[in-house]
Amino acid sequence: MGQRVGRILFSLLGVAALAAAGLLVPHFLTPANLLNVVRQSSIIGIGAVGMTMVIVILGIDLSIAGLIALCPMVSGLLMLQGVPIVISIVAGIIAGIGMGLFNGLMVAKLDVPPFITTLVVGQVSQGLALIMNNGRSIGGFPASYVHIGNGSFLGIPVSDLLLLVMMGIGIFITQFTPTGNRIYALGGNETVVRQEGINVDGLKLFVYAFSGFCASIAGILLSAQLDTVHPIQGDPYLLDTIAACVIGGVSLAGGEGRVAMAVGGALIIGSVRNVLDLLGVHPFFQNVLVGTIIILVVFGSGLSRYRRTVPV
Amino acid sequence: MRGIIQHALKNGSAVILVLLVLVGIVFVRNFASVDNAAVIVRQSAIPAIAVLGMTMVLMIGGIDLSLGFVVGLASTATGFMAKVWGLPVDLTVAATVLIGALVGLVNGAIIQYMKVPSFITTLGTGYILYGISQLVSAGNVITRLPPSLLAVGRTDLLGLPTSVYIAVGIIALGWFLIHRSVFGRALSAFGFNSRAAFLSGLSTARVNVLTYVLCSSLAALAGLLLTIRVNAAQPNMGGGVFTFEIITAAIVGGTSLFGGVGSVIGSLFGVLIIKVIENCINLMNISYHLYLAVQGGIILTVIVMDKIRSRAA
Amino acid sequence: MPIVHFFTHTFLFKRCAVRGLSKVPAAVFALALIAGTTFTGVKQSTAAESSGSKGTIALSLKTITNDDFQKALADAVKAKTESMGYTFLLVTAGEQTAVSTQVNQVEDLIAKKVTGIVLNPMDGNAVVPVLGKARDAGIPVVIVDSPVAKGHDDLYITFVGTDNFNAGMQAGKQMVQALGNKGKVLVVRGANGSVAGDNRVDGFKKGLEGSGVMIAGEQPGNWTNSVAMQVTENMLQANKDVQGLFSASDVMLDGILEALSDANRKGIVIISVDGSHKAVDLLAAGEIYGTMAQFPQKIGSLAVEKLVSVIENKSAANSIPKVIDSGTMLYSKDNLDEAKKQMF
Amino acid sequence: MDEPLLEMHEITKYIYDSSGRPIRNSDVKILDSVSFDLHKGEVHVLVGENGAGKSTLMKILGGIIPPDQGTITLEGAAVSFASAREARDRGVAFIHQELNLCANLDVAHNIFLGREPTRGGVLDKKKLYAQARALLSSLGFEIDPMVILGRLTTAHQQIVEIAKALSYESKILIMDEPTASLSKNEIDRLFSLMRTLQARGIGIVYISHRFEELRQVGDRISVLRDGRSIGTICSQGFLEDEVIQMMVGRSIDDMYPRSHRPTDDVLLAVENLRLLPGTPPLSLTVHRGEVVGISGLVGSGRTELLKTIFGARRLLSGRIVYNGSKINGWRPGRLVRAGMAYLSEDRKTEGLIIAMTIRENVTLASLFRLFRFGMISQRKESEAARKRVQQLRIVARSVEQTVGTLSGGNQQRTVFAKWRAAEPQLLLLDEPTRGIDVGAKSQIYKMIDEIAAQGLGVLMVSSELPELIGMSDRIYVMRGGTLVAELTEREAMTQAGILAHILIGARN
Repeated sequence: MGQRVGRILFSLLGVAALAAAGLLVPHFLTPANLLNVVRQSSIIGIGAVGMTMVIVILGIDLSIAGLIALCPMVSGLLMLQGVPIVISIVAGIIAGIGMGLFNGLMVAKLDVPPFITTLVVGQVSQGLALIMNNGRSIGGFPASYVHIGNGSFLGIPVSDLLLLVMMGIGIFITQFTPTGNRIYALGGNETVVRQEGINVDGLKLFVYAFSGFCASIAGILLSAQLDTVHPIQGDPYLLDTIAACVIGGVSLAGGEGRVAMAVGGALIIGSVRNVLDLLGVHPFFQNVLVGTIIILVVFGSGLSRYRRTVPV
Repeated sequence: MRGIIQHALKNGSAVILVLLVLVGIVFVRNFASVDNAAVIVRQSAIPAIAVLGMTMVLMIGGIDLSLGFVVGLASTATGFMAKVWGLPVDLTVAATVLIGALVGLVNGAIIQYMKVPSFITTLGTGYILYGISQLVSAGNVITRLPPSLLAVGRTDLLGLPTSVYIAVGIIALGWFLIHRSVFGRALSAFGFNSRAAFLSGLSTARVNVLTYVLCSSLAALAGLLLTIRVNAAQPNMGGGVFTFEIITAAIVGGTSLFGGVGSVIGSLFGVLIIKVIENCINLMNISYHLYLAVQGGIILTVIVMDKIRSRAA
Repeated sequence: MPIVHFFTHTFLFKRCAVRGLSKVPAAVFALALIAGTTFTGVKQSTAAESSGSKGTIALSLKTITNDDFQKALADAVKAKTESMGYTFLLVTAGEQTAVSTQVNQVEDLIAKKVTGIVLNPMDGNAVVPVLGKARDAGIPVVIVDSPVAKGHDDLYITFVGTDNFNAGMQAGKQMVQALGNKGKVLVVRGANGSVAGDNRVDGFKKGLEGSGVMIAGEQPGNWTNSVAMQVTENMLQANKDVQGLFSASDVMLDGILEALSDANRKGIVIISVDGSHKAVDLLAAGEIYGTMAQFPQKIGSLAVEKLVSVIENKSAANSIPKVIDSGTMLYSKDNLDEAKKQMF
Repeated sequence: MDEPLLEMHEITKYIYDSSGRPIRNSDVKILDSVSFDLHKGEVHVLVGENGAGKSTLMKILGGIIPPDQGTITLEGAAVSFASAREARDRGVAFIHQELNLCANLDVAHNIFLGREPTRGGVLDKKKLYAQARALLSSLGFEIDPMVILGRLTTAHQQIVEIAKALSYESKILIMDEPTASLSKNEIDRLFSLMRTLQARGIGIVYISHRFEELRQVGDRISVLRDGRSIGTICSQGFLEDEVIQMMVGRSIDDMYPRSHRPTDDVLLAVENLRLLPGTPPLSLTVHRGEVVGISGLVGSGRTELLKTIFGARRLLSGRIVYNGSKINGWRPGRLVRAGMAYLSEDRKTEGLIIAMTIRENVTLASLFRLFRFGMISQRKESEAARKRVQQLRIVARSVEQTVGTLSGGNQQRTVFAKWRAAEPQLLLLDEPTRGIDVGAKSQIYKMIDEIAAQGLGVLMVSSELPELIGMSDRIYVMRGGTLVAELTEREAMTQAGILAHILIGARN
């Protein structure tokens, strides 16, 4: 149960850090800004939900950069054709799930390493996003669509709610369903899972498809926030999403890590960048700092990983 | 030499490369010309140097996402030393490679002693290096580099620039290092089972750190030659795109992401495959928007083909 | 005890990784964050100390990396801002592609309650919502360099910049002239998805319309010399007989020229866009035929002028036209002295 | 006894050619019409050298591979299992030698992996943990079902695996060397558990190499050799030699050769070494030409002690003198060059690189000696490897065969070959004969004796008291992370005497 304690302390210290930042940085702890932070982190956060599961089964999904551009491009174009919003959104999501499934197939059936599969699939999706509108961005979507990104419900931005929902789904799947248990088992010891007669390929397909689903939601949300689909809007999100998972303690060695923590990681990255912007720190210097934090955080969590049953 | 040829034949990427070239010769106008061949070779030389380092890192079961940013840093550094400070050529070259070695030392040290997985370490140092080279250069591009420096990589021998010969030399050295040396054996030993290797008396620290030092040094050298090639030093040279291109090349060449297995010749073919694809796309003037999709599609088919082939075998 | 086992199992990360997470990361994060904020905080306080400042004017750009134009623009805005007694603040999204990063940064600027914003949108559509937020927050905005999507005039004071399409078209016309209305040309585009780049190339094509000059090859150079060089090399292989080449920006000229000299192609008519000192040097050296000039100094100072006038008197907005074209002109060997004066 | 629970009749398995087709005409068969039966509540022990066909027979029973000929009758009904899963559903559970659980999941989630109790698709955790706890306590173990498996001791992990198997209402339990990694008292608990299972009428097939166990558990012993059943005897008062006869077809008289004579000059001296901050310091010496044994329970710090000496584990306090020089803080790399060798108890993950060839493994620890200038000459390397392969009589197609494809005995021989090639002066052996057959064991005993006779020192950890007593000149007893006794006199070295120290920790 040391883990649970660890998690609580993690969150507490996270809060403490934010408080510290609040004291040091004017305008940081204003409600408006904090909502901003969450909204800006929501894309990374949603991506991290899916990414967590992928990393837990010892995979990685580099295709989300492409998907964050491709899926909303599909939805957006349909929407501008006058297709009903819901249908266009669904189409975008299907595109994401489809690409995810393809990743899964390559990994499960042809056992191509996820790293390379998803890298290339991402590149292809990126390319498709460019082709669809000749590399131009599209915008001027129906108000109700833009509302998803910028409107708020009961005073809480819709984006934040969406993030919560996706996080909820992720937590439910990983922690409250048999599938979740099997996902972690898969990350822990694949042979055992196979012996149990569990459909391993099915699991992998599901996980990658779900990651594609998350990417599509993230992309659509982003485009709703910007009232735009830019064909290369996904680029900045890939590394930040992985970093979010890592900062949230998702182990690249598989079988370890929680969705909620990964979302926490996303919020951390979001607030760091926000703080640095508020301080007017040069973006190049931001890179330096973010890089340092990533390494230090993992170093820190690594330290705690060497506990082991003591010889009697 | 016989060894090299055997390796080549064992390697699936050789087959694929030949197929691609045949396709090019048959279907792509202007592909089959000595000129164009020379162009492809020129374009492949520099990535070929970088992929050597990546191959070694992948062999010990690591990965180096900072490689492309080392290229950028090296480019900036070269420009500064050669143009702004006007250092002599030999000093510039030495210093640039040294900077690379330094970066590798940091990567290796963090991975070895702080136990941060290579993926994260190099992800982080990548961010950092990019930041640094931007700050140093203040985003400036340095062009019109001194001829004495340019001579290092561009002096023409039998129709090919010296950079190509440098690459060939380094590849040959690399081949012996990886396939015929104790160090190379240690690389795959650690890649397969680092504990057993360590308990057999191989020095984890030395191999680990040295590997990253070599990788970054080669990346720096690549950055130097790339700078010389375009005669412009700029921080955003290389970058993430370059990194992933190199990783793709290595994997297409049959190097395993799970460590232990690696082939210099294979990686070399990997680079050639990618460059041939890019070359064909340009020659056929495929719509610039299709570029990414087509390139990705072909690489995907290459990987699948290779998988199926190895399944059959 | 843990430390012992730290050493027991230093060999293999994997083996050790299958363990719970602890508070350490958050602690480290807290430290790093506080460290970061405190010592950058110093920077800030000093900025504020430049007393007598009437407020802060922020400039948001995509990047100043390898982009003399953006740098010149930034310098101009800075100079003008400070000369008018305001504090200057530069935020750059850093990456060529970080569309949303820029939007986030502008949001942060609003949260920070800056006095006014000069914005160079990376995407004409993407900035629309955030412009709305700025208006709601009562922060006046002037758009520079690349325009906002049509139909949102009410969101900003004015747009000051080069008409990229026009610049491209002029380039096209010049090309036709230079080639005597016949021949093949290559086009090295910007990065895929870059509005300004696309407009220039579209304009260039427009300029060629109805002439005997046709485009033989067209590939993206990603605003980077190394990429530009490679695509040029390859296109030259496919087209042995090109007489002209259009580059979407000066920033790719070095790579292009290297490719040409490697293929030892002489006498190819090269026209570019920007009018940077680099291009002018090349012009003087006779390496290129010409470049369509932009005037960042003019754009920068005009922008700040208009912005400040509105900051100090809201009603001024009405008297300002929605589009201020800073114009363009061809720098060629015929007007080198002119160019040397104007170039950035 | 009543009618048998299980009957395997005339089971035959052919050897297969490269293309996977069975070679029927060959007179060599993996299993040659072997019959085997098991009664309710019986423990039927299966012994035989590696490659005798034990595991193949059990794999067939466990549904992992199909037989080519023969029938399996379960409670009178003929059955044929398509998969391990089917076999288990029909009540045949296989407890493999290496653990088949997920170290990152907690106990309950491991036990019910694949058939987690749910309510409306949602994981019913209360039920999950309740069932797990009930199951474990029914076996007489109070293991917290919420604890992450990786944090349990090997023994407890094994219990969990048995519990998991039983949760399938198994009628038959196949145990492949379950005691390999267990310590004495853990073994006793396991045996008592087995008796409870017997009482429930569960039949157990028990594979083991340890004779002293066969008397405690086991009603009948069946011996396999070269794929044929040699015979079945009652385990009540069987004669070890008789069984060994049946297994190897020859009697191994003088299992433990003692040609070596200890000298007086000290090769290794450990002084006031602390393994953990809490534990009392320990001291020991090893002389040239001497075999020193270390006895103790798993987890008593035996392995940690060897690893500390070998520099693979940090030294808290104390000093280690080897060959006259202080070696505190030396890493394995340096020690190997100085002639120290460490043979790990865990050959698959620490001893060998199973993905590499015999050649590469054999030369791994001596590359620095073979190739002074860092360049490998393949000819020279192959020669060196072949020499050792012959010397240790490793059975393999060629030195280019991947180690992973070798039998356990040959893998262990390969590890020895690696260290022989390194020409060591001091060998640290951790469970040198774990999980290998009698033939291989006796050969390894000969080798250890030879090594000592050549004037090298050997420090040997073993859970098998007979071999420890048989081989050692002196025996240290370890308990709670320190040495609690040193036995120098042959007559003091009795199983009873040593056990007394291990369990009670009485000091001389």
